[in-house]
Amino acid sequence: MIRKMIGGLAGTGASLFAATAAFAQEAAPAATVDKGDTAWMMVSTILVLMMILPGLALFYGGLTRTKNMIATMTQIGAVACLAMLMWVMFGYGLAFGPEGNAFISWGKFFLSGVDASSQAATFTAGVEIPEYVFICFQMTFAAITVALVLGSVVERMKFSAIMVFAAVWLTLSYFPIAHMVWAAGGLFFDMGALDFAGGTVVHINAGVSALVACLILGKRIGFQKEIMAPHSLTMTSIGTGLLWVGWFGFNAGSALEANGSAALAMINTFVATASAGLFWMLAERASGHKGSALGFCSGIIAGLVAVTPAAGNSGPFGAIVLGAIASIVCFYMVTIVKPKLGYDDALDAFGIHGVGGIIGAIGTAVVYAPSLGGPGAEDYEMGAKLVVQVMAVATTIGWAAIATVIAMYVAKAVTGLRVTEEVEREGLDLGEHGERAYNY
Amino acid sequence: MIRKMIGGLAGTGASLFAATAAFAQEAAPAATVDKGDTAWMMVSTILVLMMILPGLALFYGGLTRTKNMIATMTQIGAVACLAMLMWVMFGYGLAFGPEGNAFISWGKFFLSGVDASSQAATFTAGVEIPEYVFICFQMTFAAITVALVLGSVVERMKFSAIMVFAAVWLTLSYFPIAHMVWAAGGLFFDMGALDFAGGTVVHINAGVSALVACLILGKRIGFQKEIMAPHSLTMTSIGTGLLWVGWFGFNAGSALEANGSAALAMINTFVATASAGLFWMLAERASGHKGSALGFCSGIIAGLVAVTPAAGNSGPFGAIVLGAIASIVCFYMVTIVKPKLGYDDALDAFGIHGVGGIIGAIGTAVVYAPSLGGPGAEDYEMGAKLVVQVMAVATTIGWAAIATVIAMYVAKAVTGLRVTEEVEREGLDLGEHGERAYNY
Amino acid sequence: MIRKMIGGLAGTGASLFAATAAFAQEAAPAATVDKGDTAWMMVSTILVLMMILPGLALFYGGLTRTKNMIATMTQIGAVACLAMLMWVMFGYGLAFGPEGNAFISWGKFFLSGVDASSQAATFTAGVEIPEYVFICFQMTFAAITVALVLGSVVERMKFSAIMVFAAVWLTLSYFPIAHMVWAAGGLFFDMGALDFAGGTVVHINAGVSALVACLILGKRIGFQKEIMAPHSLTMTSIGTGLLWVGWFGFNAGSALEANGSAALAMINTFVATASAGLFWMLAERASGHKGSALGFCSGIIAGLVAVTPAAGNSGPFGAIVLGAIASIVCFYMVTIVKPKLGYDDALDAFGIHGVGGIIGAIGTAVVYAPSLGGPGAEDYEMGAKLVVQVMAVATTIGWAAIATVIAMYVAKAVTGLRVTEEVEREGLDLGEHGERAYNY
Amino acid sequence: MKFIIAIIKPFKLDEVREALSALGVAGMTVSEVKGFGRQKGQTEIYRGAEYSTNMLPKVKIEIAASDDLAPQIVETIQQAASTEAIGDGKVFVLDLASATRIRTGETGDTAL
Amino acid sequence: MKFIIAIIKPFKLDEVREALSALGVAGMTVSEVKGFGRQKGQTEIYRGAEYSTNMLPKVKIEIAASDDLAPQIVETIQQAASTEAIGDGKVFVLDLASATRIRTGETGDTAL
Amino acid sequence: MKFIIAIIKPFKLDEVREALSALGVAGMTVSEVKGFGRQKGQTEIYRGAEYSTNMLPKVKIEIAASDDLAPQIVETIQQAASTEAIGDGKVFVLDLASATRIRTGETGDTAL
Ligand SMILES: Nc1ncnc2c1ncn2[C@@H]1O[C@H](COP(=O)(O)OP(=O)(O)O)[C@@H](O)[C@H]1O
Ligand SMILES: Nc1ncnc2c1ncn2[C@@H]1O[C@H](COP(=O)(O)OP(=O)(O)O)[C@@H](O)[C@H]1O
Ligand SMILES: Nc1ncnc2c1ncn2[C@@H]1O[C@H](COP(=O)(O)OP(=O)(O)O)[C@@H](O)[C@H]1O
Repeated sequence: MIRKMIGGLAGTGASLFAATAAFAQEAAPAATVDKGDTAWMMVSTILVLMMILPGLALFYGGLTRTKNMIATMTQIGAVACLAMLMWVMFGYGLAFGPEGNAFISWGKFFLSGVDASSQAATFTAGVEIPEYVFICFQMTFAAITVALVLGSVVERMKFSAIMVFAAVWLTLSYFPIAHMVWAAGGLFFDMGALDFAGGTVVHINAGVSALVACLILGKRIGFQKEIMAPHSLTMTSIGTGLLWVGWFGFNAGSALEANGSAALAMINTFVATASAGLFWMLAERASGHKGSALGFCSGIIAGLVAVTPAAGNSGPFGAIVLGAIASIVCFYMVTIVKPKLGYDDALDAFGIHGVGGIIGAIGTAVVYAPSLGGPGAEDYEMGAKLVVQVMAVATTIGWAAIATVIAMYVAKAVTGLRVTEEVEREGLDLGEHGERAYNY
Repeated sequence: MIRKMIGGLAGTGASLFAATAAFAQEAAPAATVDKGDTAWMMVSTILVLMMILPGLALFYGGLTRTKNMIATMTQIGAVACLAMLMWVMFGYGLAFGPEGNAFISWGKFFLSGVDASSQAATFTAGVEIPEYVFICFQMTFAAITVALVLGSVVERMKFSAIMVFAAVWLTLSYFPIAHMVWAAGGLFFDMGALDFAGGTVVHINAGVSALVACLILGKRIGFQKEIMAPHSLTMTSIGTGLLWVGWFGFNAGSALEANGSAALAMINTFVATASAGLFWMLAERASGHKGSALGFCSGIIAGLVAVTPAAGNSGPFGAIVLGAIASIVCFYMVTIVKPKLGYDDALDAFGIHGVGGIIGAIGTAVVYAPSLGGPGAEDYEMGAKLVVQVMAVATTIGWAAIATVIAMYVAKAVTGLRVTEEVEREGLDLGEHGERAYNY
Repeated sequence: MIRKMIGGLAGTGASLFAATAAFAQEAAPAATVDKGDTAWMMVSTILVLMMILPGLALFYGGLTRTKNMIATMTQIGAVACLAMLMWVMFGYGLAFGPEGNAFISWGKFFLSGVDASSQAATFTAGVEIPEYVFICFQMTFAAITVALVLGSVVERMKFSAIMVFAAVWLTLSYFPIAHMVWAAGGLFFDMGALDFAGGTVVHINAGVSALVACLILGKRIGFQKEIMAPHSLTMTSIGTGLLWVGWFGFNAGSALEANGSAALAMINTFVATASAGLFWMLAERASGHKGSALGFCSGIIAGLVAVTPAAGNSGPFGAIVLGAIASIVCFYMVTIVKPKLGYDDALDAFGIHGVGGIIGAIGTAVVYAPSLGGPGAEDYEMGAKLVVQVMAVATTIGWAAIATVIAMYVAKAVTGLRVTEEVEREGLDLGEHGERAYNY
Repeated sequence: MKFIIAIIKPFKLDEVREALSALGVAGMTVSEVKGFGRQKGQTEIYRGAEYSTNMLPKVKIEIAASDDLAPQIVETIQQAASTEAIGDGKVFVLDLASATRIRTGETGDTAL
Repeated sequence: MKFIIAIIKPFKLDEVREALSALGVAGMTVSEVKGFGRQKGQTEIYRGAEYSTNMLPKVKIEIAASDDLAPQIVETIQQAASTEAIGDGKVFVLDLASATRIRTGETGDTAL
Repeated sequence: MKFIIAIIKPFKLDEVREALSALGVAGMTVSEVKGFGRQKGQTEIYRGAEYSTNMLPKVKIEIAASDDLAPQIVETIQQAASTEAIGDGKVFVLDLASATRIRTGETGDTAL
């Protein structure tokens, strides 16, 4: 059995538990693995995979035009695969390696020293899970995050450019930020930032990167002129359902145990989402339109994003309010602000993941308060925590933006970045992959 | 740790265990939570969500015409969200609150007093699960039940009317019947009615309500004149598969533990369903037609419905026979009786959930017999149990019918109930939501 | 509690553990059931069902032409149902019965003597799971294997012929081979063949049978003349995602416990697959074409097939290499060799499951070596194991081929095997089931 | 012979077909089209992107008919397809130079 | 010039195209249509609701051709598309007043 | 009256419609078609099966117009739809014998 000092020490979740966990790590002589935890964490890992394929692939794919459907799905699948391979080669080492500083770690490259009997700590003293499970669980987070970024650049970016971008971006943005948030010794972790399941590292990171990437890439031909209606809201709806289902692996899995904390994350992931789904439709009605199916789906995602950092850090009614607020703000962002600013974040990766993530991260400091039904201690100081949260958010935004600029320009240098006008018109399915999504 | 006297005392399942559970509740000083149970119940809860979104949304949506696809999916999603919010506000209290009588309970409104360390009893003395998990599991049952009702009223009922109907119906029909069936002290629970996973409260309740609702609402324009073929049996088939997969959460999850009783429910949910799927196709052949894909899917659902009350209350071969009978009866009901009666239960919510549920509830008293391989005790008296089952069924039918009448007329008063003829012709997707499901 | 001597003694997986398990079986007086294991195995079982419906149904269905979509999906569903019923009647007895020889077992027909309290052994001494769970888990393997075979014969074989074929084939091919591989006392099991999750019994068996079946059945009208492009790569992609997700039940579930061995199988099932998905696209590029979406999906499946026998028998980097090799070989087989040979394996059941399965089975003997990061013991002799693996593969090929010939000719005698030319042209959806998959 | 092209509202197809049947018109060819005209379409909105096309789903019917029958066909369609609301569509008549039945090679009126 | 409209069985499209190619016809426009005629369609049943339309999938080919070539085109189509079974379809010929190639603005026979 | 049939590249539809609107053409009927011609299509490959059809997606516009307006319509389409690349399409003009507005029964130019 291999014990690790940094990586795996504390996996994911509310860092307030960290001190306890760290303490236990040294004191407890015989950490045990509960098969119930192992079962739950394997399930959670699988659920996050289902979020990517087919979940996100359908959610995003349905929103594109027919001619780009299969290209979008394949981009998502391929960057996820790339992330998995990079993760076991060096990503895990950079994020959760045994040696390191506030920004990055190292060691355990190519999973050296890890085998089927290795264990990783949880937040409870003396409770561990198989390290391979921890590695897999975290691997799926890397995979979905890079896939989320693609939401802003679909329908015009070369497949090869996407692969190069993904490789650079994971290395410069995801692995370090994951280290900062989740590894003991990481910058945000040591600041005590609250991020139960990855609001910062997944959603703000992906959302901001998506915004920067689409600004560099430029708009789609015909943007705001031609009709670019979603080719299949049916697919988007299926994707929405699967994302919600899978998100329980994301959020409740981030407890790392099958316990009351996971149960709290679960109930919040239900009610915040339900609230957000309905509130987006209400916001549509309030602004004089019909409540729409895509609005419902968008609200669901906004709620899931917002509740991610708060999942185990809020009471159910705090989560309901948080979901509602995130939904309404994202609605205005996506339907009113974006068209005015005129950037082409094709599938609103920034508008929902970026904006929803920021609201969630900051809102978590609020709903954490015991006076609002949150699980914070009696002496919880909201003001101080708000400052910490804002600092973590701001750092993430800056870091992600810079990393994205580098990754996009590397991709441009290597591949040329954008498909030709002809391919863009004809669709990436035919032009980049030589196929049609549908041959009815 | 909070102990509850009624709600959560006994969650779901074969009420014969109730006496034991109740006894244990008082005696056992230190109830423990097994992480294996917690993991299993979290998975089961997630599976029931997957039944709704995307499962039922696809099953129902595929059966509608193209122009109503996304409206149908959104109706299902939105009432499910509404049910979740109502559940944590007062539904849980009305069904499983600490105080109450045979028809309803109260207390624990807004989940007061529940936190991450609260526990809920199972059927085994001294074994508990986190109460949040129990709340979530039961929450998904409320959500799917109200969504099932919509099967009869799609393609013509206003979205706003559906939301009003759902709110009233959940309050008047679902919460009380859930209390009667599953809470210790509830009417059917105390009668000793057998209902492992909700044949009465979910399927009979939803099916009968669907029938009453569509009678009040009236037929679709062009019913039995125009072609109303399912727009995508592909979607219906996907939905069927996901419903079957998710139903294991429903049925095996109703054991509340990861134990032999869950395993029994699992094997029955496999074989009854397999039998029912094939027997519907055989019934089609026997009546001179081709065995059809929709027939296969319909049989699968009929089998799942029928085995719901019997899941842990039957041996596998009893379940196979029960599935076959339910399938054949539903086949005749849907293809021969319904067209003659001429009511427009658009997606056969009554024909399959209502009829299949009644057969399942009554049949459970038969297959429970040890002489037929069921888990009943040696001295099991089938006749007496049959009377109990019939009484529970009859009461549910009456209660649901009355609640539905009230809910539909409230919805009519508030919203007008039906879309205009123009919207109905053009489709609810455009008319109610301003979208098209497909823009190929 | 019922203890069994052969069936259930050792369920699935690396037979090297067998000695230990067998020993423990006799010595251990009080085998216990861990609820974490039970939860995990129930989840795994459900995941394998999801692989079939909707997973495989979509993967295969999307590859067919529109006019055969729903027929393909229904064929898969119906043979799976048939397999489930046959399994509980006599399949389990033939494969895991209490009495038997190297080729077949008997006893426990109609699950006699099994009830909710029966237990089945795992690979760890003193650790058991509910026997119903073991029965269900194995049942899903039988169901998916027969469904896989259909990949070569779709679009032209009668529904009735498929049902007859399935019944005979399961009896003659699947049940005996499952016994040989997985039951203590089975031929391959006693040879010490490595097959963690069914590379031989599932993939080689299905793939070879598919090849033989399509040779007997003949080509589709218009094969290599008319356009037979997949009607919906979207559906195929969804199916691919669900197959990957479900495959964790298949592979990690085959550990029979929620332990480190399952965790190893899990990480391998991630990385081998990711590698294979990308390497297929690279192989396409290397041969002068665009990397395609269908190529990506095909690579995913090839990787999953190849890693099946190796899942718990390899280190992650051995798995990555194995996935890459399988992907490249299957690519050449499917795109270059097959068109030359000119047989009509419509959906490449042989090209991917057969070929990938053989590479996986033989490759497992290589990656098992501790020098390559595998879990083999220090004194592992690769040469000897290679001989064993080749023998197991060769026997499976021969056995499956003969069984398929018999099953196809029985089906021909009873039903006539092929649909009329007219039905084939018009599509099996209309001709065999009287429906259209899509009525847009 | 005449070649008649009618653009109608989709839900009127069945009524038109029945009326034509009654007239003895056995064959016709139908396709789905989009129509632009005076009738305005629904506005669709997807996340703030508003599309208010007046491209509306219509059905096109093509009928080859003998010179005698053509006027009655036009009239029948006009009556059966009318809802007296905007967007009901048009009937166009072109001269048809020849018609051949593929199965038999027959030409002229008997080919219809 | 002539404007030829042929309605054929979908699976005959490739054969017809090849035959026309051999004749030197380079361009044509194809669409999916539904045909009503003597040929009867399959009955579909969905949960007891029986639909026996005789609306059958057909393919429509449109070809603008010079007056010289038109008769040969009609004959070629008629032969290539025939299965001698009911429902093989029709070939209609209309007079074409003018043709313009969009790319170049050429008109008349050279535009085809 | 004339019956104008134009085959154009799909992404040109909006431009053509706007140009025709400016000309005062209020109504038209549009359908999706596949075109064969000189323009070559993309090659598709599915697991080694290569399909290189030159069947390309096009849009067909049908407009009934008065004799006066017809020439201008043809010219406008030709200009708006041109990309000067192969595959831009064609405009065909046929004589239209009669036109009827279903809603009102009006015929002739006023029906358009
Ligand atoms: N000039 C035209 N040429 C071809 N089709 C036309 C023309 N004008 C109208 N149409 C078709 O007729 C349909 C109905 O026309 P519209 O102007 O909306 O109403 P109405 O027929 O009642 O005057 C249109 O949607 C279009 O398909
Ligand atoms: N009068 C007509 N006008 C236009 N299309 C027709 C007409 N009659 C038949 N068709 C088309 O030709 C197809 C074949 O006609 P049908 O009567 O079934 O067989 P056949 O051509 O062998 O006589 C029909 O499906 C329809 O599309
Ligand atoms: N003789 C024809 N009859 C009908 N349609 C034609 C004919 N020739 C071409 N077309 C249509 O015009 C489109 C463009 O023709 P093509 O030869 O590719 O290019 P271009 O119009 O630039 O010469 C074709 O795809 C087809 O739809």
